[in-house]
Amino acid sequence: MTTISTPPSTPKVEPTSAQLMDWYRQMSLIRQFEVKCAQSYQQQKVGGFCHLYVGQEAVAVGSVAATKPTDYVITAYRDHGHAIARGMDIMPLFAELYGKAAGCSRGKGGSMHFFDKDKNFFGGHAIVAGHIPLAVGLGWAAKYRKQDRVTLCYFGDGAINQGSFHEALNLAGLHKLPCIFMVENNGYGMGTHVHRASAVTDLKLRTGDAYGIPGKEVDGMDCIAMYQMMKDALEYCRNGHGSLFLEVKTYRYRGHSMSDPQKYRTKEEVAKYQEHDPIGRLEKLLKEKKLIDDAKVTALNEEIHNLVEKASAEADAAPFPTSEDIWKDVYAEPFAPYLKR
Amino acid sequence: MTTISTPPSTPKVEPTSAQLMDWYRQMSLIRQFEVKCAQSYQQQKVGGFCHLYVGQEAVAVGSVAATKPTDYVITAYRDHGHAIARGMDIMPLFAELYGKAAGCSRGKGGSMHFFDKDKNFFGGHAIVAGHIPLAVGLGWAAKYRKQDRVTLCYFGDGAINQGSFHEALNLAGLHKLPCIFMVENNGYGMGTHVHRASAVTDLKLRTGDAYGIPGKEVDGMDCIAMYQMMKDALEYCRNGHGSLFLEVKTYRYRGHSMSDPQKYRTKEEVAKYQEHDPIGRLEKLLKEKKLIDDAKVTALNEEIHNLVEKASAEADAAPFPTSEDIWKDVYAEPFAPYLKR
Amino acid sequence: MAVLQFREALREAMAEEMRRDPDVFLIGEEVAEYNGAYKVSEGMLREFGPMRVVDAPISEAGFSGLGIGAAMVGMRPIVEFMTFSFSLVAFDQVVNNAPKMAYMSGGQFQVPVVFRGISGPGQQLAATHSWSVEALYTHVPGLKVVVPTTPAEAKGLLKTAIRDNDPVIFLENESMYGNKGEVPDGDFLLPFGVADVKREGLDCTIVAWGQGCLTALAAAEHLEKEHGIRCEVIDPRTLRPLDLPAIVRSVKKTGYCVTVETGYPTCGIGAEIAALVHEHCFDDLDNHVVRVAALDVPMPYSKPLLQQVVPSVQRLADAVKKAVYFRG
Amino acid sequence: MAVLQFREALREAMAEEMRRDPDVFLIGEEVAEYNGAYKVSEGMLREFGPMRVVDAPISEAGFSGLGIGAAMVGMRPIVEFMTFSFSLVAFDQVVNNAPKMAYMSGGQFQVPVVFRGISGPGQQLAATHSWSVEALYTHVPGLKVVVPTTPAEAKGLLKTAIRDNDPVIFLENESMYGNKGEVPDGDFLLPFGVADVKREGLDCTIVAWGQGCLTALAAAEHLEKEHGIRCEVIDPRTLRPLDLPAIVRSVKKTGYCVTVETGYPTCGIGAEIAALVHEHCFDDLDNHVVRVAALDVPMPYSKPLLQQVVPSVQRLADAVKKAVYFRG
Ligand SMILES: Cc1ncc(C[n+]2csc(CCOP(=O)(O)OP(=O)(O)O)c2C)c(N)n1
Ligand SMILES: Cc1ncc(C[n+]2csc(CCOP(=O)(O)OP(=O)(O)O)c2C)c(N)n1
Ligand SMILES: [Mg+2]
Ligand SMILES: [Mg+2]
Repeated sequence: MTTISTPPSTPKVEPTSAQLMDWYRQMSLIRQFEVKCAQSYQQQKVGGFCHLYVGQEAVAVGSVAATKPTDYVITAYRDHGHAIARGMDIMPLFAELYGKAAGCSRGKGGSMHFFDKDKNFFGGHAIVAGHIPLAVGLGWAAKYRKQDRVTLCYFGDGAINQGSFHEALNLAGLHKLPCIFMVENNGYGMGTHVHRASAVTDLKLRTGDAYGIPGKEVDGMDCIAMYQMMKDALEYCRNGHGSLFLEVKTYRYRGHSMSDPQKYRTKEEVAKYQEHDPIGRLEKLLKEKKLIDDAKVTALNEEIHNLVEKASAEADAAPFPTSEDIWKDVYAEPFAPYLKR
Repeated sequence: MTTISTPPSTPKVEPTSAQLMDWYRQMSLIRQFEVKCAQSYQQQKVGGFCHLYVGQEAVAVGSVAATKPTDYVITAYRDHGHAIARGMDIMPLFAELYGKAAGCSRGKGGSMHFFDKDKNFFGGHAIVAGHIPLAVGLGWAAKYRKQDRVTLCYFGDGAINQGSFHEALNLAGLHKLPCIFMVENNGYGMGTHVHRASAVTDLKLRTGDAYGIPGKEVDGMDCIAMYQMMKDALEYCRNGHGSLFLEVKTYRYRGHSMSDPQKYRTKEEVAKYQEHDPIGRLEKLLKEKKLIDDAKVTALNEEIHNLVEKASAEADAAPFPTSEDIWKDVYAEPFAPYLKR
Repeated sequence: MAVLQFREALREAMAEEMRRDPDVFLIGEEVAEYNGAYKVSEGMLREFGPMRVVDAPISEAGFSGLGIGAAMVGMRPIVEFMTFSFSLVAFDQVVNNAPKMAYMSGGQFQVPVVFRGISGPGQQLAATHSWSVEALYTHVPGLKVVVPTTPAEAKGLLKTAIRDNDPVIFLENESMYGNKGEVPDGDFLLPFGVADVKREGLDCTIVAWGQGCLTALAAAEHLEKEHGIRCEVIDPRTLRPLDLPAIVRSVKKTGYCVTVETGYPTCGIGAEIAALVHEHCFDDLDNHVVRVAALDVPMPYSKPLLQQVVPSVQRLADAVKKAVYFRG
Repeated sequence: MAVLQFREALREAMAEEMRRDPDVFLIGEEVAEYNGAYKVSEGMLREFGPMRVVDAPISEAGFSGLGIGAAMVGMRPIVEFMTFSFSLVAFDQVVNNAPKMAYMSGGQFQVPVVFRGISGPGQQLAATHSWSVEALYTHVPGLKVVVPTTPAEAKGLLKTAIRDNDPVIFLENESMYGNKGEVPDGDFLLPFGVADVKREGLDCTIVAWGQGCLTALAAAEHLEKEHGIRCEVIDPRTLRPLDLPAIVRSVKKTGYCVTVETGYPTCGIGAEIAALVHEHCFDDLDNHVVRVAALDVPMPYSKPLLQQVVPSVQRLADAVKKAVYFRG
């Protein structure tokens, strides 16, 4: 079989204090963004399905931190955290959630469809695993054009059982494309535990013998571990070794979406994971390193709180798209004359 | 991960002389059937796509020989060999190829869609890998009804890269269904060698870590090896251990279909495999065992030749379906009154 | 006669059939332990156990095929799509293996499977999650397509679907799951291919089903009150087979016909009905058939946009007025 | 002007565009080393190499998605389906990811991909391999659907499709690959949304495209010779966008309209055109629009049955006669 050369175990890069502070800030921002999002959903300012990232912040923050702006990032519908980690402003995100013209997708996509071309953020996709073949296309384009770009594709543990995952990974393995496939294994696909959906629950094993794509496991509640693993992974891909599969062990604190009674798990289970809260863990480290103290934490959260409130208010006040916008962007010609009107 | 208990390596069952003679006869019948089929195709008595089984006879004969009549068998479009091995009369097969009402599918299916409910032969399916989920359904039904039935599902090496293969095997692994998934690895999917289609070419490895379904390899040019492997495999499934994946190394002598210039391989390559011809090998053994001699071989082939010619002629003389038959069996009510006519 | 929610009527139909016939089982995402994404199958796992109420991985092609295969040996699977938007990843199974097996096998293998779930735009789910799949599936010979409008129809038509020997596409609607109505107890079955006159009228025929039928009834009410236009609302209930005679009878009476659907306008059900009505009522029509459908765009997320894209009572009422007043 | 086979015209279009634009590449099953299952891409691997003429595994959803993803960053992939019957296992990619990306991203990401290959019943390929997919894809806003009839159109429309910034469904027909015709050299492009009057006539309009258009031309010939009925054959060439004005112009002239298609009759292109023509020519029509399509059954294998299921010159001619003579 195709022998698998795993990433070189180079001595781990140690993040700087500035990086750690930045990550702490980003994770806090994501969490507060999501809390506000939940509130706005209750107030029915947000429609459709809304999937929160609370608990998984370290995954997006730690992994995106290792990427270059020129790398490609694509994800599923639980996309708020990735968008923020990728550096998207939060006002357009709130505006999108509120269905406003100022939204990052002009109000056409909603929570599950955040896009930002300038940030090389390719969405936000709602059909489970349907975006994984797109990631292969992004990787293909980079290889074809001989560009130094790696494609980072996020999806959930439930997506692994879709046919498109299989076809995509075989293609990536066959052409040794510069793609990192990252499964955010938060234990559940909606209410179904991995054990009840996947014949093999040690997910990192599912791609090696099947596609010649090495699988690695990493602690998704630790943004430093995420960052270091990604550094190695990106190195591996940039050096033309092909694709990698990263199984990230993480957990979502909230329901699958806003409308989830969560009968499938106990409060105790949730509490157990919260003990390893990614923000709390980093906060502890930063305090040990004397980079922050309680006062600073309070101040920072205060500052973020204000940012979030301000952005949300701005978005709330922004105008909805007009009736004309209904007909816009169906085709490349902004207003296709031949649409049935 | 789910630990994989592989089939017990019980001492191999030795086939009786009667069995060996029977298999030799079956393989010869399949080959002559296919040769006649090719001839009729040239005479344009056969339409559509026509995929011959020449060279792979030992796979169907050896494997089906180990099954019970109550077991379920389902395959892809290269289905002539499996149908004959399953005991279907050849007249209705020729009739099907010629589009006659007496065909095993009443002339509605053609070469790629042989069916025989009484023989528990579930087709004959033309969409690559599209029938593999059906096999899971057959296995599900057997388990649900607590029946002692194993489902045997054949497909080609090219089918492995379809999403439905992946979804089906995960389901079978998850529910430990009594299914044997047999890939007839004849080296090519149409003109594409396995190396150019599959990221991992040692196919038997593709289901263990991925689906918890053990993979085994077997020589498909040796009907005895096929029979013995299947005996073990069926035992394994009947004992409720779940599904198995068998990679059968085989080779097709003819083109992919009747319209294949075969530029993708050399005459030498074909010749190399023909040295291990499954019929020739068994013939040699039978001669060593003094069960046959040249005279008997000639007589047997003569007899089969007459059978084939007679069946083909009968089918050729049989009537086509009538215009009314066009409207039959679209729905369960033989002639649905509400069809647009 | 009990008053039940639409979802309860569906559950009652499934439960009754499962008690009757051990070959009936339900499979789909979150149908068992989660009690159904929309609580349609609530409590069924408790009664029938995990072999008969089965949680599936997110593998629509896989478990649709599982249902079809099981149906080939006489089981009667009910395959739930969380929404029919997700049936599109299983499209080949639904439009090839299910409807063509009987034909391709010369009648040897029937496929008595029911595919059921939500169809139609929900609450701002955006473009990929808002499919109305009627047209896609009604296009295909070998399939039957059913769209209940009332809780009673939900029960009566689903029981018929489960006992039917052909593959049935059974379309429900999220916004209607909570609707209440009287539902006959016990063995209540409604035949396929028989339309229901949901409202009688002499001035204009409106052909509508499911969600669109509720819009039609509201519009008819408004039109009669405000404009004295008496609409006859015909609900085909099954789009394949289609009760064309009932539609033709009505149009011959009213001389006008308007169709309404939540799906895309091009090659939709409205197009088919319009073509048929013109074929059968050419000399009876005082105006061409008017089609009302979703606007010809992907479903937008933004609420004010979505509300304009999906046919509203107002838009339908205006269309009817335009249809009947067009001469002057 | 060279005389080329249909398949050669397609090849010329692809090769010219690939020479022009390095972002264009071809991917599909057997397109490279095998030179194409139907020899459309013969010799292209030699000229352009394995990165630009790419053999794909049997993973339609995978390589369709690959094409869409590559198109999101400005590449112009040509994705070949060996036949569009196999696009049904990639249906979600083709009807969701390709046509809705621009809309869902608020116009940030266009998807300039071309999906091309055979559509329509072949030589006795039976039910699953004989799809005419026009209706399925024309139904979906965001897609463009193109069906060339002549070798010149094959080249001119394919070049336009490759340069178009939207996803294009480009439908070819196996039985037409060998057809010969004059094809302009070099940069010859045909616009979308412009119908071609393939034959002029005063008595009856026939709307037909691709394989059906050849049937229509033969029927028109026969009808004029044998019955003096002068048919006008309108070939839309693109079904989305549709040149409705051209069709309306013709029907206003002839007063009669017949459509012909190889696909299923229910919710087909004929239904859409019939509905539109009635909407726009209600007072001009002397009879309802008549639809000719495949019979409402899965495609049978048996030749004599297949020949009756697919619209023949005779069946079309009879339909036209019935249409124009129906008053007496
Ligand atoms: C093809 C398809 N089937 C079903 C769904 C409905 N659905 C949305 S999210 C989800 C669970 C996915 O779980 P996972 O992949 O683990 O991601 P997570 O929600 O845990 O982030 C399901 C079943 C869908 N969107 N697409
Ligand atoms: C979904 C789908 N894609 C493509 C095809 C066309 N096709 C028919 S057979 C074949 C090759 C299959 O090869 P393999 O699975 O190895 O089986 P073999 O022909 O070698 O027996 C292809 C590409 C098809 N029938 N279905
Ligand atoms: Mg999950
Ligand atoms: Mg093969």
